[in-house]
Amino acid sequence: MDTYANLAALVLAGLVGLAFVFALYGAVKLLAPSRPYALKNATYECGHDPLGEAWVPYRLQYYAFAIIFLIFDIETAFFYPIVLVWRQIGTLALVETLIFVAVLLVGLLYAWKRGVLKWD
Amino acid sequence: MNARIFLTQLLGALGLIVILGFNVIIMDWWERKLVGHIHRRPGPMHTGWHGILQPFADMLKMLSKEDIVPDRADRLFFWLGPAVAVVPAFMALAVLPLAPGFALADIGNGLFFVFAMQTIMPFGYTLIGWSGHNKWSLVGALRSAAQLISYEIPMLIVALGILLAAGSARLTDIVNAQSTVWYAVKQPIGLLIFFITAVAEMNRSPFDMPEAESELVAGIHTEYAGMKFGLVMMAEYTAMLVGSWMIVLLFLGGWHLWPLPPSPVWLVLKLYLVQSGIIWLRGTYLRLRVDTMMEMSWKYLIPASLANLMLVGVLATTFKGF
Amino acid sequence: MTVDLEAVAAAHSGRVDREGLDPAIVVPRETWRQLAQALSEAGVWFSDLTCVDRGETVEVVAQVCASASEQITLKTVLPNRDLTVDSLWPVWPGMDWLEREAYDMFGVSFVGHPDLTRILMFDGFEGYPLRKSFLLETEEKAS
Amino acid sequence: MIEDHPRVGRLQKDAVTESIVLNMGPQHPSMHGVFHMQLELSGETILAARPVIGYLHRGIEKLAEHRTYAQCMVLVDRLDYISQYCNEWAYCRAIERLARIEVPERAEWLRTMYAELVRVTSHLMWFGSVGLDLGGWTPVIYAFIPRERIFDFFEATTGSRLMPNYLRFGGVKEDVDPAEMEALHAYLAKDLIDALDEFDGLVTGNEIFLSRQRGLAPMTVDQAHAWGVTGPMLRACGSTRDLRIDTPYGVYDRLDWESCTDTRGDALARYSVRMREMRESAKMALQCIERMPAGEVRTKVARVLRPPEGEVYVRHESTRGELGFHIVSDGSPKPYRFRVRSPAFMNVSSLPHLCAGAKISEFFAIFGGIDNVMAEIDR
Amino acid sequence: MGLIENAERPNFILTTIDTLLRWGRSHSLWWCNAGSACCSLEFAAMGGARYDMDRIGSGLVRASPRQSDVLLIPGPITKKMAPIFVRVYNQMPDPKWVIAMGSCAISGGAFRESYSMTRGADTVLPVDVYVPGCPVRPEALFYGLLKLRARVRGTSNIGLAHREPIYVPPDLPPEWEAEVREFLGEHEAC
Repeated sequence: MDTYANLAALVLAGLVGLAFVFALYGAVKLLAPSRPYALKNATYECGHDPLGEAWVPYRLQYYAFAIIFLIFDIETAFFYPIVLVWRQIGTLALVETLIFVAVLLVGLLYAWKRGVLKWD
Repeated sequence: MNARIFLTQLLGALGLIVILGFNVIIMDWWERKLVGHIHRRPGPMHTGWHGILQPFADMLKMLSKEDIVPDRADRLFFWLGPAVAVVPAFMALAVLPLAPGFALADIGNGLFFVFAMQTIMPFGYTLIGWSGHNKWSLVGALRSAAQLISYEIPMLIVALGILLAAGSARLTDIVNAQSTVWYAVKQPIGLLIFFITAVAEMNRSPFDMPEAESELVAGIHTEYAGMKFGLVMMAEYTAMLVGSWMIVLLFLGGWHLWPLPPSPVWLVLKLYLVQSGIIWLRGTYLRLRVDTMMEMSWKYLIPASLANLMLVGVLATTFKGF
Repeated sequence: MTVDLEAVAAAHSGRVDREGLDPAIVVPRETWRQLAQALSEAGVWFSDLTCVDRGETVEVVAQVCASASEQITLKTVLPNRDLTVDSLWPVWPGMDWLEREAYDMFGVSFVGHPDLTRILMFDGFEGYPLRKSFLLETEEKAS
Repeated sequence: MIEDHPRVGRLQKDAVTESIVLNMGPQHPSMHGVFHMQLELSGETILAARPVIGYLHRGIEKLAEHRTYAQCMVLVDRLDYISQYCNEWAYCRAIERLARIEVPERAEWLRTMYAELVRVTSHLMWFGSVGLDLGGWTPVIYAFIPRERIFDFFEATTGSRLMPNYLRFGGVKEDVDPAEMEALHAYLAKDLIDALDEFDGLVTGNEIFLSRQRGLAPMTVDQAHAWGVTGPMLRACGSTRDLRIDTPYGVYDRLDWESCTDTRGDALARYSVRMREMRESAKMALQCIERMPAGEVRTKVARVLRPPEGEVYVRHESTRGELGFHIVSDGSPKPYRFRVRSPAFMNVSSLPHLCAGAKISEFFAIFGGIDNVMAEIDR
Repeated sequence: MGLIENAERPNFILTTIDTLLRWGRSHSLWWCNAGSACCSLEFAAMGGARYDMDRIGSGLVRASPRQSDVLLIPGPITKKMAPIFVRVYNQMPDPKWVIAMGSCAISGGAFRESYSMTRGADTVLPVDVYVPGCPVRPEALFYGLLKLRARVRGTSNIGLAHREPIYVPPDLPPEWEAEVREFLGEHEAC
């Protein structure tokens, strides 16, 4: 139902955006002075030598957040069909979504009780 | 025939860049003036009439600033980071209509395309924060990733409520469905949740965790100098434009102002009213603590948005007007 | 809750020095921590600790408060060649930074202190600035 | 936590997540001055904290031994550069007690008034930095408006906004111009109270602020005594120690005011104690202006003061706590030993205990509550 | 490398671009605040409602040196703080300036003969504007900023790379010579 021209326009917008960004980089290459030396390129740590590495396996617990996000993102994906035909089905749609949401809220409550949702 | 379509679309895309640049310039000036007046001080006054040329001065300075790439940084992602933050926000602009049907690509499910682009932005912010090999920006990157993904879900669920009421995901249909009564009137809870999550998606004031000046020095872009920092600011202003444009389209009835004839002027007016409100938030509120911010989304906003969806469903089936 | 100075001083083989503006208990170096321990059990809390360089001896002076209004000074005299004294950190944890500053400025080393390092000067600095023997640049040029 | 789940727990033990050591160094937006803190973080929780000070150590105590007593007044101003009149007054009291100098009645009233006015400006500066630490840009700018007005009064009467050098042994430099006093009286009575109410509305009533401050880093009275903490932080834990009441000096016993205390001992208590103290100090300054007797403001003192040989330790209630001057004199016009007991030095030494286990954003709420001045800590 | 800095002879296009860039730079000088002592209060007062440095476009105090143009030294530089100032100055991107604020930063001020003080900021960093005063009044700092703006706008950058004077501090204190020497070392080649 959407002509390919419309979809192609999106890709074109992306490419134009990327071109705009790299055009800016080129302008900076032309206009800005550049005099790199070791002390200038050192990582900034409030005026000190950085202690240790920054890319360490930082906090495993944040990985749990990503998983829960995936679950709920896919949940919203499943809502699309119900929402479109909600008016025709009427109260049956409400019962279905209530069951669907109840199952998912159990998952959320479980995560809440296990303390996964605490960001520390 | 394809060549002509291609040329018109190319022109449209360049027009989008003009819109983006125009918005960055207006917002950069307007934010410093409005926050200044909130602080009872005049704000930029001496660069052009009332500081109107201030954004150009900032842009020129950033263009002519040296571009530092730290030696321990990951060079590819260091260059790519700002691009991955700006381009999705810019592509989302392609779908947003200024007038009925007047958008670069008014596709069937415009609503979901905007949210798809909003899901890519956490990549951009995380790349920016992670690639600089700086402990401050690493903490900022993880915070921004967590914040953006957690506030994505309530936003989607509330948008489903609009989809349910309007019946189609094409943005022009959604706006035409609000020709007389806006959805802000029909779904006030939805508007409240959508506004909170939109402010969180833009990393604006009460939720500006990633760029928490007072805590993480300069947050995710601690290592970014000159134009790359300018690009991150541009990404922030574009995200703000997309966020407030969505609020206006979904809830405030786009170009409709009921007794008066519909015209894009109302849309732009509402757009800059919403953006001024967001700047006003920056003048008054302090920053949320990170864990209360995360809890707010998972424990309060998601259940509330699900309840809002149910409510809209029930109202849509019982009353005809909804 | 006034502290009977004479009794406390006598208990720790010290004496009460009254001719100054405020009464001061002067004890030998050995009973310095016991004196502080006794006063701390009597509910006295500390206010300050510092040193005064008297040429060949260094006085360690501690100001403590018996009550909100009553102020007592505790003193002990250390010979110049051997500046060590028991640390009061076990009695009052707040003494930690005060003793580090006394070490940094005077070179008095406190036995039993958890982390006796320089607190004010940078690490590569030699000498103890507040000693009378430490001359400023202007004095070195003059003398 | 998820770690102790049987299946996931095993995964957690194999994949060791390291903590990172972070330099919250001297050049940092919300380190008041040059304070350096080394934090060990796991996630955003602080496992261990080690403060490093000394970046502003100018050796004031050594320089004071090479200056006459009157010249030391310049150094005393630069100790705690936010509440200058408190430093000057404490130093004058120490020398006056050592050299047994009488202070006329009007000078005592003037000194009390200036000390309370500078307490208001110091707490305003603290209120601004609390807002800045918690992410709000507006409290700083709003707090500077009444502060500038009070600085105008300081400049008109004593000559300089920040470093007045106004007190002398035996009184003050010169009398105050009555017109300025009337203008300040009008300002303190109405506009300052409106400004303080506006700040309450902006920050104290702000739900985000309350959720960040409530129950943060609690401290009990005997912990405070063990760490040597004094001043508003100590009074926030429930103690009633206030040197203006315990060892009355100036005219504090003749003014009707009450010392502000709180019992919770957490960051919110420290905040509310200081906010109330601002109102009390404004009230006291008003009474001083109204009831100040006439009379000369300075007694005759020798140009080069030679106090008798001896030692004195004077305790003074400065804005941050108990400011002590321990001066040893050997009869010469220069002090033999010039020791300053800095309240902020002891308050900051309690920081590692308070912020262990807190998060990064909580650390700044705690650090804002300690209200330290690096110049006084490092001397 | 910058088109302008490396040009041998100025021609019409370069001078117009250079003037435009200098106008932009002079109108948006962002601060990097190493906030040390009494003068930092007067700098904060200058950002407040009465003096408001934002009216000339330099209201943003960027915490990270990467995004700032002007390094403000509002107080004494002690020997413990000197290497940190050197490192922060070096980590700033290139068109950068330094304002030494207050007599402590200019010459050591009231604490000149102290054992832990350097005799002013120019023993450590190349200083562009000296603002005398103890403490410096906000108006004086504002005047210093205007002077810096005039200089930024006035000096032409064409061919700057060939003739930028290599800055050597007069008496290099021994403690952190390696760091400062490293800063100077790379410059010799350019």
